[in-house]
Amino acid sequence: MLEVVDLVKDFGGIRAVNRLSFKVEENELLGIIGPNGSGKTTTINLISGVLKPTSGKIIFQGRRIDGLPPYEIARRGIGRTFQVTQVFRRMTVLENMFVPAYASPQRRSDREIRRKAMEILSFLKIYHLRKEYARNLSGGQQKLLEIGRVLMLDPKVIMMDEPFAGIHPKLKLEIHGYIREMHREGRTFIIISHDLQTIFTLSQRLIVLSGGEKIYDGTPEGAKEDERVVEAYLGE
Amino acid sequence: MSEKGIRKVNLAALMVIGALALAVPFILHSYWLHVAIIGLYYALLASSWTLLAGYTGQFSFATMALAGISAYTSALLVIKASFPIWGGFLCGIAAAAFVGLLIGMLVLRLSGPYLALFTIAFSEITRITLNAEYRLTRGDMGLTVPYLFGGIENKIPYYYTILGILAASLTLMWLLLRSKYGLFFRSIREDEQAAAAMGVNIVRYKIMAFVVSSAFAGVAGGFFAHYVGTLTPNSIMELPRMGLIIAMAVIGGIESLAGAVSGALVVQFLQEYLRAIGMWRFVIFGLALILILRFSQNGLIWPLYQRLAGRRVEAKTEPELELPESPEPGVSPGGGGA
Amino acid sequence: MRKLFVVLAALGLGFLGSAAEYILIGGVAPLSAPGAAESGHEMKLAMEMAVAEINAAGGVLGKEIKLVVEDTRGLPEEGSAAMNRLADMGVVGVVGEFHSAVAKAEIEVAKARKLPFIISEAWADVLTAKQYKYVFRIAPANSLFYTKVADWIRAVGFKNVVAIVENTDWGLGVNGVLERELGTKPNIYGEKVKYTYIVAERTVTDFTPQLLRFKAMRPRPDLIMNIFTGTGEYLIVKQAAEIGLAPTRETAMFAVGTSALYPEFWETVGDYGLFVITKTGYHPILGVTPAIKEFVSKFREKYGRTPTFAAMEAYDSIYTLVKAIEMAKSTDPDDIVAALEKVRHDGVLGTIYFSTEKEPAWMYHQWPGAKAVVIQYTEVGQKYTEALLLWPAILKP
Amino acid sequence: MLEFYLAQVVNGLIVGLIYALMAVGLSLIFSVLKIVNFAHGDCYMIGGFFSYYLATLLGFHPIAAVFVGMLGVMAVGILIHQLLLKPLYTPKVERKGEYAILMTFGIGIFLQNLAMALFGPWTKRPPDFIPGVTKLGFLFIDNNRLVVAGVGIVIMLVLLYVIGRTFIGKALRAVSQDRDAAAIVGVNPVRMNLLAFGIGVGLAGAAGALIGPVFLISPVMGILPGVKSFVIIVLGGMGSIRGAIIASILLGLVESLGSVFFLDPTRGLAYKNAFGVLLLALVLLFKPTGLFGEKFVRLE
Repeated sequence: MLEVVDLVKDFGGIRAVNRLSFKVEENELLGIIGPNGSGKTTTINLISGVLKPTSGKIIFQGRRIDGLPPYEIARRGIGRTFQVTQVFRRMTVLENMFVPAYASPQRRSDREIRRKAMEILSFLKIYHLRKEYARNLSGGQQKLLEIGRVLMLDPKVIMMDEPFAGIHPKLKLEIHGYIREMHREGRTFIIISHDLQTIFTLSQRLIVLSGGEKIYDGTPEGAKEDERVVEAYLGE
Repeated sequence: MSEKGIRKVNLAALMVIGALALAVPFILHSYWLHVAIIGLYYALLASSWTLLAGYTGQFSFATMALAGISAYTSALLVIKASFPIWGGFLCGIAAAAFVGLLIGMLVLRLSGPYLALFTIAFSEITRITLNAEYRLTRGDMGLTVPYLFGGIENKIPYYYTILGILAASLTLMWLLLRSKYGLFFRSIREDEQAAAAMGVNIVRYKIMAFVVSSAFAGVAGGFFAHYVGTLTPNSIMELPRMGLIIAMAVIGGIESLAGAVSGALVVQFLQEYLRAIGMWRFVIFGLALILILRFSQNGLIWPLYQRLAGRRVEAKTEPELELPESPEPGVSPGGGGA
Repeated sequence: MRKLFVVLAALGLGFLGSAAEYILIGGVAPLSAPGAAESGHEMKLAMEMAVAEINAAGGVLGKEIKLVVEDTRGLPEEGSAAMNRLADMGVVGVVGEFHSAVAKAEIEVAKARKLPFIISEAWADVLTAKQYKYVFRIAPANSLFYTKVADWIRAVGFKNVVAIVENTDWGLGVNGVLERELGTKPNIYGEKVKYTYIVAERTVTDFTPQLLRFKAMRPRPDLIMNIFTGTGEYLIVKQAAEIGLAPTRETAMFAVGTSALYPEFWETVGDYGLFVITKTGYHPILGVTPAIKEFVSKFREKYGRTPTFAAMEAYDSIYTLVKAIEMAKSTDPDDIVAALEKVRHDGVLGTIYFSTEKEPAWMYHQWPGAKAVVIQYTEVGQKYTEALLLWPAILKP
Repeated sequence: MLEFYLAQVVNGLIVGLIYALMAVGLSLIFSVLKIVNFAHGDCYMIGGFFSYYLATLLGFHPIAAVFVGMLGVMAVGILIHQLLLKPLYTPKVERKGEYAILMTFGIGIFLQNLAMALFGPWTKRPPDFIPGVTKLGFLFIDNNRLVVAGVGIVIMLVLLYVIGRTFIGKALRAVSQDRDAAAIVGVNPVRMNLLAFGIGVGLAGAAGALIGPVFLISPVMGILPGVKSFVIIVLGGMGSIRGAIIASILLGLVESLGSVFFLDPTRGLAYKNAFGVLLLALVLLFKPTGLFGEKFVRLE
């Protein structure tokens, strides 16, 4: 479904991502881990179009998407969340939800959009906050709103950058549950995390990056025994 | 108070203000009518600036320069090419919108202080050029422009014209801002990166905001040219005048059209009313600007009204995107994903 | 809200209620930036002095005169607003103004609101050339005055004249007259006068590059016309002297702006002001009328500075207007205009009267009696009234 | 003709030095606080008035007045920072970028109008540093300009020494590169902001005070130099002090020579003030990192 081929990204003289290749199949739940500076967030930024790759290809549903602007990639069905929550602070929860829906090239009636927003907000249990300004929400609620907003895009692939960082354990569990559920509904996930424990239990497949290169690609269980992975983490 | 109640209060207030506005020529005479006309002209400029700065987050200092471009385009076409005034007026608006388009395209990569610096530079270049090319523009000697209604003996037609223009412009801006485009503008203001990640074509909508705002600045400029009758570059586009417009919008409330309009009218009337204290009134406005920014970043007049009207300030600084909750087929103005 | 408007309006028209007890006269002048506030203030002082004197002598038509001077800031729309404000207050006539662009907007209001308006110190030909019924002018028209300055330039025999011109109504107007006059007529030796000019923003503070260019010109210019007022005028004098360009044996410096007559001139340019040439509309050598002597000493006593041409014009404007009111025995604008067309007032500057000739166009309602005097400072700190007279020319109607 | 060009170059260099004093202050503020001080031109103006009144009313020696005036402007800067800019670094202020632009712009409006109301619109001339003209061969240079250049160079050298060699300089640079990291190693970023802002506007004040006898002072004297120092810091790369100095000299030369070599010489001077802003617009569009490729710093 999504394929990355020989992806390279240089910042000045520093190579952040080096000849990275991997494939994501439909309805997969892929985790990407790696020590600080291993190129995880850069990879997500490259796929979502925030950064342009120095070389290499990104193919989504049979078409190259590298070089497309971020909004175009979003419209094609790749949604993302950010490491530091980026909600539209001075807009209400509902308005946050409407932005992706109205930006989408699909024609949907206002009624449909509204119903869908309501559904998603109920699903995430923040329906009661729908008229609040996003900036008045707690950090955890903002995180949930961000997830809800991505869902409004109706994306085929959802990329999440550190969804579990710095949140209450209870909420962590909650988000964990939501991801599972959305995955069951057939969505594809790419999740970056520092939180090894959560990602090991959540993901079906794990990619480990170190120094911008892929050093492991396989089951989560296998990663724990892989020498290079252990070395990368211990060597830090 | 319920939302419906609020809407009633707002509607009532709007009707009272509308009735008052229509009655002004019967209450005020010549000079104060002139003050009112200029106040409405500033209100249009302040709201066009708010559309760009307050809603879309693009802090441009070029509003007055664009008004000036429109004013000079219209005036010169009427004088040198014998266009009818309405023809010059429309061309002026088109010119402002076109220059707005160019600026919008040029400044895509610039944000925050860079955009402010670029637009200051643009304004200065425009002003200096209009002064330097005095053979065409007559620079500071003043370009004599035909009046909209032949003369200025009777100011009432001018008053109703600018009132009508302002009402129409505000309605258009309001419709735009409460449609999906307004949603996109605000999402760009809040977080460009996130807006792009949500599928918003930020390039297109940023440019659109520049074009729309410039066009309205152009409307104001065109009216001004054919109202004052004598144009000089300094009387439209010197930097302190841009500062006045910004002060008006900030004092009124930078994030709403109503705030910008009320700020413009209040400051304009105070400016006339406090004439006796001379330069000190500008010192007071400067101080007010600083204090309001420091202690009430969302402005003074509009939030105050909102508090009086009984709704929480937070919930009203933005026009809400109202969509029908019932299954009846409703259309949101201008929206609908088309 | 409605109440508020009424209150505002009432306060704005505060003077109106008492119009019956005195006669209200309006003044317009630039009192703050970006206008030429120095001159504006001087005019205001002179107007106030005239009104105080007239009132002390019993006023006019048995009533006291009240003067309201409005700030026009050098901006046309402010001028037009000020005129309207004055009309609303119920003034019977208006005097003053310094900037031609502003006066141009003001005469439209004078025409629209039927306000007799005596322009004191705005020189553009167009102001009277429009031949509006209610508009009169004491200040000389540019063509009237600078033709005479051009005569002097030709009479001395200058050949290479360069000018630095401020891009304002006044600067460009002066430049236009000089270009026309010097371009079409030869100098005293029958040679063609080469006139070149450079236009600049009033905000420019460093003229050195252009002045250096003049210095490098071959043949070197023999006269620099410094067509600036205020800061710019002083800076050009200063910087031209600093680089050894003018005033020197090869090149003379003519500071055209009125600011060269102010005491600030010497405070600012110091020694560099020596041998600078300038012009004025008044010089004692032309005959110190008692009126002038009296005016100058009264003004000095009251305000501590020597009045210039602008002050005298403003002062005479008030007196002329009042005299016309007296003649008309009415404050009706049309009666006042009729009286102004016939008035002869022995003022500070001479006998003020207004031409009704329509050819040349700017002569209509123009006082044709203005004198153009070219003077040169021969001592540092010299008062302009003591400067050396270079070119007396008494203009005949 | 050579003499002519040389004279132009010398003039451009001196004017450039004056610009440099101002622009370096603006650049320092930007590099540490990450804001553009839109009131910079007005700080320059109050520097001019402070030293004018110190010299004329209190009888200070003109050069002493410059330094005392500079301290006065620093005090004003400290006041502005503590009352109006410090909240920028607390969560109390939302939309920091917007706040910084509008606030500094508002301060500028306030100061300019205050000066107009207090001092009147008149142009004033502070006393000469050293009256007269120095003749160097065929070159004529006003002594005041020589003093401006000399004092300007001294101030600049002291500044470069402080920033390059002292602990305070290191702390300032640390904050400008990474606030959080600097805080971790024990530098108080807010205090560094205060210091940078004080020094920055102080430099503008010194420039205004120095320029008094050369270009005269008035309440609106700051508008153009303000715009020009924006031009310079963009040319030199936002936040780069070295870049600001080079760009200042460059702008001085461009203006000096540009108004002479303009296509239509009768209008060269009319466009003089446009050259700089035109350069600014072009650089922002085509090389927003500035001519010397320093890092592009984003606000927030």
